[in-house]
Amino acid sequence: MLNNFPLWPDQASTLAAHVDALYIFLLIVTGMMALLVFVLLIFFAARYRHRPGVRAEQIEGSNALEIVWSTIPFLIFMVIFAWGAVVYFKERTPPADATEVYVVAKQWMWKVEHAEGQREINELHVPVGRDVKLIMTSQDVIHSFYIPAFRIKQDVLPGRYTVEWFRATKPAVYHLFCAEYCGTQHSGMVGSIIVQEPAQYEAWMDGGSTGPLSATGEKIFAELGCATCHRTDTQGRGPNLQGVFGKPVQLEDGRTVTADENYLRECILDPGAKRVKGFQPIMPTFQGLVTEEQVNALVAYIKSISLSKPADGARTNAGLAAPDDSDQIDAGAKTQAQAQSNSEPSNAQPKRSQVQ
Amino acid sequence: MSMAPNPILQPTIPQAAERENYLNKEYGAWSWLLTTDHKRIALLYLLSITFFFFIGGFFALLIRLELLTPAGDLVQADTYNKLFTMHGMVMVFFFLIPSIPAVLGNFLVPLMIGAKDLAFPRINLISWYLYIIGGVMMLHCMLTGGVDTGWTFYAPFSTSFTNTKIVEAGLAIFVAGFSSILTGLNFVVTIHRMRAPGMTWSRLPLFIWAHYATSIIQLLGTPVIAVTIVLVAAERALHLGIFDPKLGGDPLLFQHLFWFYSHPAVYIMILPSMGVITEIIACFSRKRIFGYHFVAFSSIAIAVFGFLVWAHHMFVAGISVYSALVFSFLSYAVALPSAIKVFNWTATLYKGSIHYDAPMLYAFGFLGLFTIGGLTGLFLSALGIDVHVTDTYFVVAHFHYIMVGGAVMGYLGGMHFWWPKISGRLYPEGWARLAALIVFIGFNLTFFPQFVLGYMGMPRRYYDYSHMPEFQVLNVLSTAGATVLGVGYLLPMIYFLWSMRYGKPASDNPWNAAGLEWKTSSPPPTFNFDEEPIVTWEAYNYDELDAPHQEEVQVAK
Amino acid sequence: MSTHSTSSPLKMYFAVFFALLVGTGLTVFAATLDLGRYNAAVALGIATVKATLVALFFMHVWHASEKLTKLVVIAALFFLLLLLGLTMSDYATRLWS
Amino acid sequence: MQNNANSTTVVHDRHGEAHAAYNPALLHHFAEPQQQRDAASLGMWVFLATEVMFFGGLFCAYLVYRRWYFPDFAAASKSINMWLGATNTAVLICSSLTVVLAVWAAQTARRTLLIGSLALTMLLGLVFLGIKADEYYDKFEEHHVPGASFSFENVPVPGHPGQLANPRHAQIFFSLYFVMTGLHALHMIVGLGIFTWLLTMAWKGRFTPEWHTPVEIGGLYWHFVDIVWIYLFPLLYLIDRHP
Ligand code: HEA
Ligand code: HEA
Ligand code: HEC
Ligand code: CUA
Ligand SMILES: [Cu+2]
Repeated sequence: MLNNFPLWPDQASTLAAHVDALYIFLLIVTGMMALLVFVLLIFFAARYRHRPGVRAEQIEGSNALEIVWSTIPFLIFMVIFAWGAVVYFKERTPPADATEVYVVAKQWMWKVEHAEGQREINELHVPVGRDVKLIMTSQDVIHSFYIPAFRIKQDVLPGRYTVEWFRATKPAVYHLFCAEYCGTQHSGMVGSIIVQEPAQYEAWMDGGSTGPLSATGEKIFAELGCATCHRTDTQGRGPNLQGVFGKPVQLEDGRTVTADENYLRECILDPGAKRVKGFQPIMPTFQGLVTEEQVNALVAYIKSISLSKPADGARTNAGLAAPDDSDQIDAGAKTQAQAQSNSEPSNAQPKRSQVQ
Repeated sequence: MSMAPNPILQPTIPQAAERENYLNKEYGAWSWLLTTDHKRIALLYLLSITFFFFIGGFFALLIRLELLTPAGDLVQADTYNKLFTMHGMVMVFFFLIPSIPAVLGNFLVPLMIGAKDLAFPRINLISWYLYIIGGVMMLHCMLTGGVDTGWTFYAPFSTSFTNTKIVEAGLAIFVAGFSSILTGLNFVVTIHRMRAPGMTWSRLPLFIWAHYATSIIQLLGTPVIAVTIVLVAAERALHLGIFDPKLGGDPLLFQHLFWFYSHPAVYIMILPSMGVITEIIACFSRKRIFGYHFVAFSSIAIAVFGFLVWAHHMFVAGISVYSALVFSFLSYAVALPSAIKVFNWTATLYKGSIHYDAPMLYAFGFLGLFTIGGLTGLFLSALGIDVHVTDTYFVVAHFHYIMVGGAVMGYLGGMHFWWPKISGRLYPEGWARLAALIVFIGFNLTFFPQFVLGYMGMPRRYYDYSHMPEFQVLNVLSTAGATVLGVGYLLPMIYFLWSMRYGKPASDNPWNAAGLEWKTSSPPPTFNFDEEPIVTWEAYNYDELDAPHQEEVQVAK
Repeated sequence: MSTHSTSSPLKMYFAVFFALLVGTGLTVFAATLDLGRYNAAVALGIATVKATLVALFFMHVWHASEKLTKLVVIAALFFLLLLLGLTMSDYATRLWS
Repeated sequence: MQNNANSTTVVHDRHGEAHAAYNPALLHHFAEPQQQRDAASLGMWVFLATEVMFFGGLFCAYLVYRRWYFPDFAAASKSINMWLGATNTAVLICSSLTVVLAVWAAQTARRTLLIGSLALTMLLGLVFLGIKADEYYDKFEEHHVPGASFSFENVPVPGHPGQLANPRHAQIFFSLYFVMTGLHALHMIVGLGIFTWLLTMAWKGRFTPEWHTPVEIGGLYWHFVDIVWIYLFPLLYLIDRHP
């Protein structure tokens, strides 16, 4: 409804409507408060302007008034806070079955890699009506992946993954900005989000792929000799990686962590930081030996062999959007639960014999 | 350099017949450069911060000119990046943080509490020198290339990537930071130890309460940024890896440490201004301030709660969802005392006898613009909205509304209010009202469009928006406004200078205002009062002042 | 300040001095024991006792003539804990670590 | 909030006799000596509060990385000489004792004791710095100084025989070690400067039971630096020492 209003940004994702609703609420509430203050100011200023012979009437103050004008704003604040938090949870909770796209930021460009293997630079093609989850990292400094029309933004950090998600609602081309200052060409680090109808999108998908990302990962896995230790039986010197992803892993120091993308990444780049219980610390670090893209491919591969249909896992994932739609995630509690389980594929088979 | 004080001030010194005061007691450059008189040090600060304000403003004008057209045509990308960085650093660390405390605070704190000077006059002078050393380093840094990181100098860009003068700028801020710490220390000790007999805590002007709260922040926040700068410098020099993920560090730790100082620092900038506004509103509505104790304690509350909310600058930076919740919640806690202040100021006008002199016009400006700025702060601390508007012009508009519309307005209001006391001359009232109006209009024209730009998605720190020409109209408005604003700021400078020679001599209490500072001569003598004042009345006793028999109330003249 | 304490506090000074030395020995000793995760707690606990002794008796906070000194000390510690606590609240709750 | 607004009068009641003593150092803007003393002491306390926050930033960084890289921190910590640290702790504690003795001597007009304690304090301070310098030298020899020549290869993690510490993380430990102990040492050096001045003043017999504020606030500073070390010692030297 707001799209024809010239001073309003496009509203092109499921989240945008939620953000706009809160924004309008805030405009109204703060507008009314501001109006109240301004009207009183102007009224008093006019009504009690200095007149010769009329003296000001001294008033000490009023505890009752103080209580009123602290409590009422406080209550309003709490409404704003709670609403803001609910919207934030939506923004921060990617649906479990979202299509995954890997993003690598570097000064000053965006490198995008789809699970199916398509690569793009400063562009991102997505189908309308499907949940898309971006798994992002940076090669150098902090950047921020910002799509105003979707009302989403997330800083992209070197050394770890951050995640954001959206579901586009309208086919069109939208702005992509880098929103965190990152050096000389910060303002040139812009691009386009191309939202297409599913059919068009599939057509685009079919061209120019180098094979699924996980397949690339598999190749790298073999080339770097990971497979010498990580075998698909229990004979390897390292843990069997099948079914690792999304499962709790017991560490040498007694902690248990969930194997999410950041964990896999850390295992590859800094195997010393979290040691799997029951294994010798022999895994060499691959820091400096692999590029960010290769890490992404490896992660995608390890994830793919953790899903029930390993061969074509990525494809399956990228299938048509699941019927249960994200709009239903509403209550904070439910969203939290979702947050914990989001990285757990619903149909993975827990088959890890090594974890004692 | 333009900050050599003497030549400019000499014109104010009237004929030999006039009473001895702090301005005409001694002449010569050394009597200024080695002075320990808090009033003279305040003037040294006045000249130096004005100098930096115009430097910062000059950068702002260049920024606005570049943004007039979508293409990056006026300056190079690197130059633009340096412009907004130096603009931010100069305005924050060399203008706004020292502005009211080091000028008006320095001048007025001892006067208002009935002391002869600050507790540590020599430390006061040292802090001016530290400021100058920091300022000279900053200037040197600017002239030899500048810094291009943004005033927030986020790691790892600042520590491992840029080749600009981070260490030098950092040291400049480090040194200026110690100046700020020492000023705060002086105020706290002075307010505790040097009050005149009878000047109880609940008789203190609210200006003093505001400065006390400000000092707390200066004392407890500034050291953290100092040590952060040390770490950044060390990391740059030795490649330590404390903030660089390539070496195992965490860039978010930098942000935590930076904002632990820099959020409270925004209250260093606004609290003194609130103090000024309180005095002005009381005087020009001829009333005791409504809810004195609430206004006083809300200053302290802002200072304390201000330390609890820093990570609201990091909602999309990668902090945990749970701590984002906590910090969002706490941000609303710190907004509450500001709300209390706004309501109490408004209520003070009720049944007042309101005068529209220039200081009051600035106070009205402050009220309106601070309220808008503060209310948009509520947007930013709402998690769901911040994700969209963070790092856009919405934020730029928010903080200019508070810092320029609020803090600078308050500072100008205060300068007008106390100018007769400081200089012994009256400024031209008509011009002053005109300037206030121009500033107000220019300001809104500059920054209101930026809210809209921000919500439409224009990111900040962009020098080239040729990919999104739809943003141009609003940018043109903003640039036009900045020009008007610049004129508005030049005017007071001109007529203040003019008034030093040609202004009408001021009486001791031209506004018939309450407060000890008005009970000594204008300008005050070196030790402030001819005899130690003994306070027997409450603050803001306008009732007695306006009573027909007001001579009896005047003491210690 | 201390001008008004007339009786010799020397005994107290030496007692605190020995307590501090003993504390140092104790920390070193405790470090050689395997207390698991409690090693850090014990070390910090002893350090805090030592620091408190120094502040209370050597720096005369205990006998300070005014509450103000105590207020300053408490305020400093409070804000230090804020810095550490709120920062750690982020690190401790990041899902990925 | 405490109400000592009328500090002058309050002070008169409490210390009426203070007026009697002639005080060469009373500055013009104070009403009388007690006010000046109280101002100086409050000033020092407030300054120490800022120092707490100054070191606080470092402790914060330390805490974060110790949690993340505990094994590496433990290994790195084990590589520094615990006994030098322990000795230095004892040295500082002794110097704290000499400082309180100095203050007491000033209060009770014992000039020789005052001079002796001040000198001893400085001596202990120098011993501390000497040991520190020796430690730094060792680190330099072992290539444990962060930077280009840093090396921490093949150092096992305590308690986990097969596991080697990650040099990058150990380097963070050493960075913090050097920054924290370095800033601490800098404070010691400033302290020595202050004490040199106190010593000359004491030598000239300037301190009296009525006026010895510099000794008191100099002492406060010294004790504070001591307290910082009391924390640095276990945090840096004793992370995981058990066999
Ligand atoms: C003087 C400076 C100053 C002041 C006082 C404030 C005050 C506030 N600020 Fe602002 N802020 C800045 C300067 C300041 N800020 C700067 C410089 C930045 C950007 C830094 C950078 O990134 O470069 C920033 C950024 C900033 C952000 C981060 C934005 C981002 O980058 O994503 C946030 C988020 O929460 C925020 C919030 C607030 C809040 C809640 C207040 C509150 O204190 C405001 C309280 C006041 C009111 C609320 C108004 C009066 C109240 C009423 C009239 C009551 C009635 C209202 C109702 C009942 C609704 N500010
Ligand atoms: C106290 C703080 C303060 C003040 C007073 C101002 C004042 C102004 N600021 Fe600034 N601003 C900041 C603090 C401040 N700013 C900060 C912290 C940032 C963030 C930086 C960053 O991102 O790192 C920022 C960023 C910032 C930007 C965003 C840049 C970007 O993100 O790309 C813009 C853009 O419009 C801007 C504009 C202005 C304008 C028009 C003024 C006007 O109010 C200025 C008016 C003054 C004048 C116009 C001076 C008048 C003088 C003359 C006319 C004479 C000049 C000539 C000679 C030198 C001879 N500021
Ligand atoms: C020399 C043997 C060796 C090689 C080569 C090796 N690893 Fe490992 N890896 C291990 C061992 C042993 C562990 C378990 C102990 C640990 O966590 O360090 C492990 C753990 C892991 C884990 C965590 C598994 C879990 O169960 O949580 C991942 C993921 C992993 N490796 C990925 C890789 C990848 C990808 C490569 C190749 C780029 C690789 N490894 C190469 C030995 C090896
Ligand atoms: Cu990348 Cu800004
Ligand atoms: Cu803030």
